[in-house]
Amino acid sequence: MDPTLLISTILSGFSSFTWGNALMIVVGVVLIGLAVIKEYEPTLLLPIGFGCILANLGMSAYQEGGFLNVLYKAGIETELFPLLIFVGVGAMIDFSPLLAMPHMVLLGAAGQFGIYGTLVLAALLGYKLNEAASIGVIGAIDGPTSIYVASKLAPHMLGPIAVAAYSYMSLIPIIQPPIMKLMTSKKERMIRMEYSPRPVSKRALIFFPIVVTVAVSLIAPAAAPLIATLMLGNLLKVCGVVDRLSDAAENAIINIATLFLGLTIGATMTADKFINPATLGILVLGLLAFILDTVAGLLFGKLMCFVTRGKINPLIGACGISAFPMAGRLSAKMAQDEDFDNFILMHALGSNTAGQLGSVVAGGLLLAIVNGMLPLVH
Amino acid sequence: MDPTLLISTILSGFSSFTWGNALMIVVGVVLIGLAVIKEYEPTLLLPIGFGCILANLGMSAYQEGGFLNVLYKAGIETELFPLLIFVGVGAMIDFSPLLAMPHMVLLGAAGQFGIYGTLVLAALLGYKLNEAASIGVIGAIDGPTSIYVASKLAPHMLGPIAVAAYSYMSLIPIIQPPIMKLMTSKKERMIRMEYSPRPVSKRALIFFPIVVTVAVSLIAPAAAPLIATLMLGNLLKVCGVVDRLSDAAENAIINIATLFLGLTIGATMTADKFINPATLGILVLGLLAFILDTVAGLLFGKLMCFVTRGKINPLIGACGISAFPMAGRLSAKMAQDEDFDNFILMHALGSNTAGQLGSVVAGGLLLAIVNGMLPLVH
Amino acid sequence: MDPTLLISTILSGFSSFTWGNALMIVVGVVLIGLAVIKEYEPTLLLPIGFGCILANLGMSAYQEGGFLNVLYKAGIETELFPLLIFVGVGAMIDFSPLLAMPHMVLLGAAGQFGIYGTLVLAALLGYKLNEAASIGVIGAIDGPTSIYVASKLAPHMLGPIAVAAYSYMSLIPIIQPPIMKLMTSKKERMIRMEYSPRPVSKRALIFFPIVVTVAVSLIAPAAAPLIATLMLGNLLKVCGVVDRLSDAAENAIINIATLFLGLTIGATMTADKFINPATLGILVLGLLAFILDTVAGLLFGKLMCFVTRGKINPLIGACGISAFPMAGRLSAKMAQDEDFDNFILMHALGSNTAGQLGSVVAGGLLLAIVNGMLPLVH
Amino acid sequence: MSVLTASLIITAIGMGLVFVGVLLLWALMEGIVRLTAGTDKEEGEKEESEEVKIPGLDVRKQRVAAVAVAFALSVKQRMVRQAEPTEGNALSAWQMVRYASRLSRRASLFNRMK
Amino acid sequence: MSVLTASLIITAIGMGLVFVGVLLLWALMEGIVRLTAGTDKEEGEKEESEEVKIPGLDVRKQRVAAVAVAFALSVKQRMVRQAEPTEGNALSAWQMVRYASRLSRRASLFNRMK
Amino acid sequence: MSVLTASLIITAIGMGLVFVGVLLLWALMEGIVRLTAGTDKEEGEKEESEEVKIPGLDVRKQRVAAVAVAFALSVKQRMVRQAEPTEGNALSAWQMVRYASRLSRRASLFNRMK
Ligand code: NA
Ligand code: NA
Ligand code: NA
Repeated sequence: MDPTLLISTILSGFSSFTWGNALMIVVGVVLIGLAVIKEYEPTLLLPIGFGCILANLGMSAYQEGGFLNVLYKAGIETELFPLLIFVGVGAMIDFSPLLAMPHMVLLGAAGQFGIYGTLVLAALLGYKLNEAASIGVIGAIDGPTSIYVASKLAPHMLGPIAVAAYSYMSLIPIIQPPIMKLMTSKKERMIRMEYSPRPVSKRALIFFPIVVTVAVSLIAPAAAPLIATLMLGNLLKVCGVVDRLSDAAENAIINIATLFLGLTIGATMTADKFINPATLGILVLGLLAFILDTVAGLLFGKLMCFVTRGKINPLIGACGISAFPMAGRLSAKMAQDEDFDNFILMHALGSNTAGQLGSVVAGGLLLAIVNGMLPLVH
Repeated sequence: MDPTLLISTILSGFSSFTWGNALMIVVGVVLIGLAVIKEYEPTLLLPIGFGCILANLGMSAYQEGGFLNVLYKAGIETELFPLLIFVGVGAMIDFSPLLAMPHMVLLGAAGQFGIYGTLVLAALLGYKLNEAASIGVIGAIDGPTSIYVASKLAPHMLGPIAVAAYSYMSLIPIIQPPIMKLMTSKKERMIRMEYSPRPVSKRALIFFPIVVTVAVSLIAPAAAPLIATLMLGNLLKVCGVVDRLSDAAENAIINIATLFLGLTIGATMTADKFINPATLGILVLGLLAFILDTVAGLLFGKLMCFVTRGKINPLIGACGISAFPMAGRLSAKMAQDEDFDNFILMHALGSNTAGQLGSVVAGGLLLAIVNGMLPLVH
Repeated sequence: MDPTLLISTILSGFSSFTWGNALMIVVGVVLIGLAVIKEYEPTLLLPIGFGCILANLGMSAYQEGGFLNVLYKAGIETELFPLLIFVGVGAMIDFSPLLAMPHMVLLGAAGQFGIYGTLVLAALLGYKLNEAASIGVIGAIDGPTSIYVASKLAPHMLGPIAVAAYSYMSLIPIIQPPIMKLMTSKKERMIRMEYSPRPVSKRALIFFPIVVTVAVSLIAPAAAPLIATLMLGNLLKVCGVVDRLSDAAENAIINIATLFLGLTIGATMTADKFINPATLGILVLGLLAFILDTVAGLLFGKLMCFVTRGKINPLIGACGISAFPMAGRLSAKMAQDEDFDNFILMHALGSNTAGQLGSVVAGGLLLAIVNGMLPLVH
Repeated sequence: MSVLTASLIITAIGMGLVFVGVLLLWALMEGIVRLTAGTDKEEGEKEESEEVKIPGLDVRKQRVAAVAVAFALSVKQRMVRQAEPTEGNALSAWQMVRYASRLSRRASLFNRMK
Repeated sequence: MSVLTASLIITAIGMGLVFVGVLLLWALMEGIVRLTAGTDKEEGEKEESEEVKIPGLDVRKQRVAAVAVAFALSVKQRMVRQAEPTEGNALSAWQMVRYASRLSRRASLFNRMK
Repeated sequence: MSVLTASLIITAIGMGLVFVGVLLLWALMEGIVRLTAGTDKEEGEKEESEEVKIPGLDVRKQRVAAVAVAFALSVKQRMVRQAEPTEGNALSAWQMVRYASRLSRRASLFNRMK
């Protein structure tokens, strides 16, 4: 009998544990702390934090045969988890403000500039094209879109990208206001917008998800699964005849998918993959992406204000970035802070849902164009 | 750099789009319309319709690696989805009327003639044996049974078969009444049936699903998974000690399985598989299967009326076809239309649950016999 | 045409049916009877019983391509089902009594002696080491732990081990009291315990699952997935910010996993695997494991009583075996039977949750040490 | 053998076996119901014993009161049910069935009382 | 081609196509809303006919009564909603949106009445 | 090595390590509870400040009123709980535990008040 072997088997937990693992466990605890104390997107940051801890205790998503590896293969490699989350999100989004004011959809395009701006910055810093694009897609400011695109282009970066996407998304009330104040005058922020929407029939609400699915799938086929699942959830909700299914989408499906997505994304954050300069770059560039989105959105808002001779409050440009519904609520609040009777929430939500659509379209186009360019880059 | 390649990558959504795809998208929209406006089995026809649209936008169930392909392999190739639906259906069926009047079970045999009659018709029209049998099983008038059998015998026909099964099932209130009026006299329809059932103990309700599972698995082993899951759901419900499990069966499990089954079945309906004469044949023959079922059921009802010297209302023969509980309710309504005080609902439901059992038995036997005959047919 | 072949195909259900199958169906009916009439752990014994019936009607977990084989591969081979059950169990356990009286945790170690004692007994009876260890783990008196360890060491014994674990667990109110009365004096059972717990802050309740996960994963890495999922569930509950996720854990996830786990475990109980002397040995040794656990727990309770000069009621030693919360409730009841005003429930629950932790630790250590020893045994 | 011949043979064997199977089910159901008949009696007796618990009222009046209470409860129950959200025709069909099954149980109670 | 050149080309094409896509969505939305305009009319008429059903009260009083009832119901509803467990900021954000959407529908009703 | 020898070695190592593990858990729990002690204080103070908000009543009467309200609420809650469907012994065991845990929290409140 060889007692050394036996002892080493028993103590394998300690022998494979590194300082890097300990550091990552601290990172996991910090993420859980942000979720619990600050309530920053807790439904995602808490499972990500816990998954990060597990990844550094021998239960990573890459450990063949481990339960988190099973979940990773079942839901991340197949892309099912982000898509199932989108089914639930679709069932919770109300597109009627956007349908009532369709011109708002333009704001959803401007707010995607951060994706491309960050791509260029990342290229300047020397990242490879697939990596630079994956970092850029943090600028979609939409968890499932970021995860979907990154898992296709640079799966080894999934962890930090998801952490950046969800952390900054919950930091929007801290990131955006200074930029808003800097870029708009008090007079601009006080612009009131009349809200006399066209009536939107139930039939329009039902046609909308079908038409959008067809149109976006043709323009940006790489975004097709994302838009299809988002619109499926919306159709289940607005049609009003399949309450059982929309209930399943809004509850069992999205809750289970969110828990498993968070855990498995967290479980990719092993010390050897996470602790390196690239991660720091991702976190810094991700923040820049958010800022560029906001700046571009506000500039476009100011343009629309100029074109309409002051009928558009530029603040609603800042919520064309998606991050539904936090961004919309924030823009409305900023306007109300200047003038308590200025109620622009409906316009902000129109712009915000436009941003949600724009993010998916921009993410899908990015994926397609990068895939088309990759063979040409040396 | 080759800009042509890049452009073709970006425009791939348009370049692969055909007139056939456009036509199938219209078909999908029509199915959604039937679900939303007419409320024809919306929980299935709406996901089928949406899946059909996706299939023709590059997201078919056959596209290797696509999310609907993942779901297809997970739930249709393994047959899990129809079986999980049956667990939920079993938890919703009440077999006590049938147990109180066991002779009703005979009506559940006659109402399966449509399966075999349609098989012969399809053979006459030149379909192969496996295809003819898959078309015939539309006559089971039971979604999961049809999908289970067809996915084993002729998976390329799953789409039109599922569409036929669920569409005609929701058209029962339109298909059956003219046949009923044509084949029965007013006097027959006015026959009243005494309802003085034997008391059925709780213990009998608990033994029933177990005994049926054993018996049917021995007689028709090919139907075993179908009957086993149906009876499992029923046992969870009637035993009264596992409310958590019967609740899961009736809600989370059946809702999620229904949504995914509908989507993936719809996602098999690509233009190249659906637009051909065979599909038209399936739709016409499926309707004939429903009519043959009804005719055979009514004839058997008349026979029972004759044998019992007028104590059986022949109308209850028409609901031996399964399609629980619509068919049972319709027969009762037809009787009440002639005489408002004629309440035959309990007998109709007994016959109807018998039809549910008979459909599974007949479907399983068909599968077994066809598999035994296939090597003998040239 | 060869009619013999056709007939044999059709009658295949009967031709492959053996007396052994018939006997196993009776076993399945008995298990369902225990679940329904005696309410012995019905949520598990009822699906196990039904799965056992199906296994002997051609639908075993080993039949390649069958639906129970699909579920077996998806949830037992990957260990997902027991782990998902633990996520739900964790969300239902309250560790605050244990945190208020941390010394109670010692009782959770003593109550694991049955695991190792039974291992020795099984070795004496000639079982192989992996089999003996799998039988021993019945002494963990914790379904998921037993199934997790047995599925890694001796998957062919899963059926009888799960049946023993869950049956005896529900028989605790019958197995333990005689041993308690035999081993303790009336005076000992009447010992009152002061309950003046330290206040436990919400922050402590949140740190607890994280710290335990890290510590146990390092000491007993083989138990890491079990403790991680148990603690994940607990964290979801106590953190208070992810009600959606803890609701999913406590309901949809645990209910579905329990139903599927029971069915598939039952579906391993085919006649050829179950009807043999080894099964009888498992059932007898499993009972011994329960008795040894209780005896060791009580002896340790008496030791603590002696050391603290009569301040500890030895009865709470008997609930250090896990089987949360039945064992804790039973100990409290035994004390109250002697003296109606003796309320030791809080201490009993502290000891009981300690037993839950101890079981997982002991199970994981057993797995690791046996894996380390297997190459050395001839 | 041609497909048509095969299909005719399948029809003959298939419909034959369906009837055989269904007859077997009939026999089994008869067996189950007869072997378990009366097993619910104890509960029935308990219910009856509950019926005579209210003191100071003769049995007839109590029965009347019981019927009144039952009626009130059923009306209340129906109102609650009607307030539930219905999901198209599908659900209302299932409701019909549940209602019918309740009727059925009531009917078998009356039969036992006779 | 260098990564930087590629990224600049991607930015040009990408932002261009995003705007093209968004303009297309605008056109489609205009189309959908215009083509389906007025399809909810029948329901609106039904609601109005319900309004005048109570006999023995002139229309103005009825409208007042209707507003009062609606107000009472809305207060009740809000109380029920407040009693629901809230899940951190996330849920309350969604609630805000639902509330806003209700406001929106009310607003479009007023527009139609004008 | 024979299976029996191996099993005896495993028992010795296993039980030893179980006790080591459990002692470690004890130490960790002590650490957690001590390091976080008092972190809930602010909430406790808030509760107390709420206690004295009702104007025009001396503190003792208010405490009596508070106890009365708490008692009424607890009775009501218990009635609601009893009306819930129970799932065999299993659920009632869990209910017992939850009830006990509520007791425990109340007890620790009393301790703090002392
Ligand atoms: Na965006
Ligand atoms: Na049928
Ligand atoms: Na134990």
